[in-house]
Amino acid sequence: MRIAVQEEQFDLGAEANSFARGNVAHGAIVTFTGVVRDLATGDLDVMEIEHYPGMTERALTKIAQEAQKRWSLGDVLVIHRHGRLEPGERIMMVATAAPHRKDAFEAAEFLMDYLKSRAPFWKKEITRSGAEWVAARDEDENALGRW
Amino acid sequence: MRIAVQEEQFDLGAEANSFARGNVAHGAIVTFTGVVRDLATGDLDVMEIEHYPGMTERALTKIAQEAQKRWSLGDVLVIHRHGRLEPGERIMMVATAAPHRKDAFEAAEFLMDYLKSRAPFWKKEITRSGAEWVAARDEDENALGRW
Amino acid sequence: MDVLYFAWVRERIGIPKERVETRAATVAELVAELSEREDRYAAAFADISALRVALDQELADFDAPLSGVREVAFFPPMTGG
Amino acid sequence: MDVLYFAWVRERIGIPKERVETRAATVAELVAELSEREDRYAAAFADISALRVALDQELADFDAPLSGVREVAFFPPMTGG
Repeated sequence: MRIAVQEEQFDLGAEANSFARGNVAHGAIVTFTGVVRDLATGDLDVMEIEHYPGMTERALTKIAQEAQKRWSLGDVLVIHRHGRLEPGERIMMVATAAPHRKDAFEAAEFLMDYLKSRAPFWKKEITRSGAEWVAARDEDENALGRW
Repeated sequence: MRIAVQEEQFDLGAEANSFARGNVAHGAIVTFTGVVRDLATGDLDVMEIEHYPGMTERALTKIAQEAQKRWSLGDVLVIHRHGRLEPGERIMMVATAAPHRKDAFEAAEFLMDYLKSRAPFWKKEITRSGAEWVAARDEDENALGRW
Repeated sequence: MDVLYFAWVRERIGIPKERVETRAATVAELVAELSEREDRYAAAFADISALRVALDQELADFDAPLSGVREVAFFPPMTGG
Repeated sequence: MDVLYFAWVRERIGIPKERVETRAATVAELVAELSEREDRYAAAFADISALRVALDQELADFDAPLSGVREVAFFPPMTGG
């Protein structure tokens, strides 16, 4: 299991390749990547991501361990950035490896659902018209009901 | 939409990066990669994948178009290899981009479920003790019931 | 019409493709006709519930009509992915 | 104990962290105590249904006891991912 909370950019391709190389005993690999949307309006200048150092790593580790308990998984990778991000930059990624695709998919969705609502990150969008904290969406909280 | 049926290896990382670069207007990117399992027994020497040239491309295109009809998607990528593959080699990948993670995940699972049971590929495992066609699994056929 | 065989169907029948002249009206009639030819066909088609058929590269049923069809393919359930 | 604030809670209160001496038995009592201090606290804690709290870096409820707790953090619902 690798949990990385970092300010620097990460290379999705390099991470996916390295994750896959470490999991050749598992037939199925799923990755999810979140990208700062380059909105059609072209309005977004910067996204700032604040987090709670210490708790963030604990929360992500706990979520990943829970995924490993619930599904038959090879490895789990979680990378999440903080700081200032520009449109088009990658915010975060998760990767799961499993003998069967259903496990790899479900575990990745579980990681995302919990990461969204239970890991201490907060997004702020800075646009021409000002700065605004992104509001939590009910559907993200409701997504936890599935598990 | 890109559909590739090929004998050559593909680079998961390069494909994932290139797919992500083409989809910066979409916040969520999901990839699924299938790997020839390097079984614990070390028994598998080679996997041969036969396909039905012509029908394969048609079937994959139809499945990808159906996914684009059902979900709000940016782009869809499907790569599937045929020929002789060694343990640890990547067999295939799909990638989906969408504004929301739920769409990206569901569309990727849909693509995989249909690809498994509706695209004309057949796997043969060649081991020390002989060669055997991989049997279709009931659960793969049943997975279609979800959609 | 062209008749194609894949995977173990191809191995049992011994060829990947052949040209067949037939008056069979449906896939099932074509299967019956081929099965009468030689044992290797009868062996390949012994249990059609274990087989799939495509007409002009689209999956079809065994009772589908053959009129106008140029390419018939028989194969086991797919195992890609 | 240390009290930490994140996101708009931090912005409203104006500091990311402070040391608080309190005899509050629960989170809710601590919130009431802080809210009485100054308007900026009252404004930040006006609607606790819009807030989350962590005790020693674990999510907790507002009626959770504070005994033995060294670090309390207040913040809005998370929006990572």
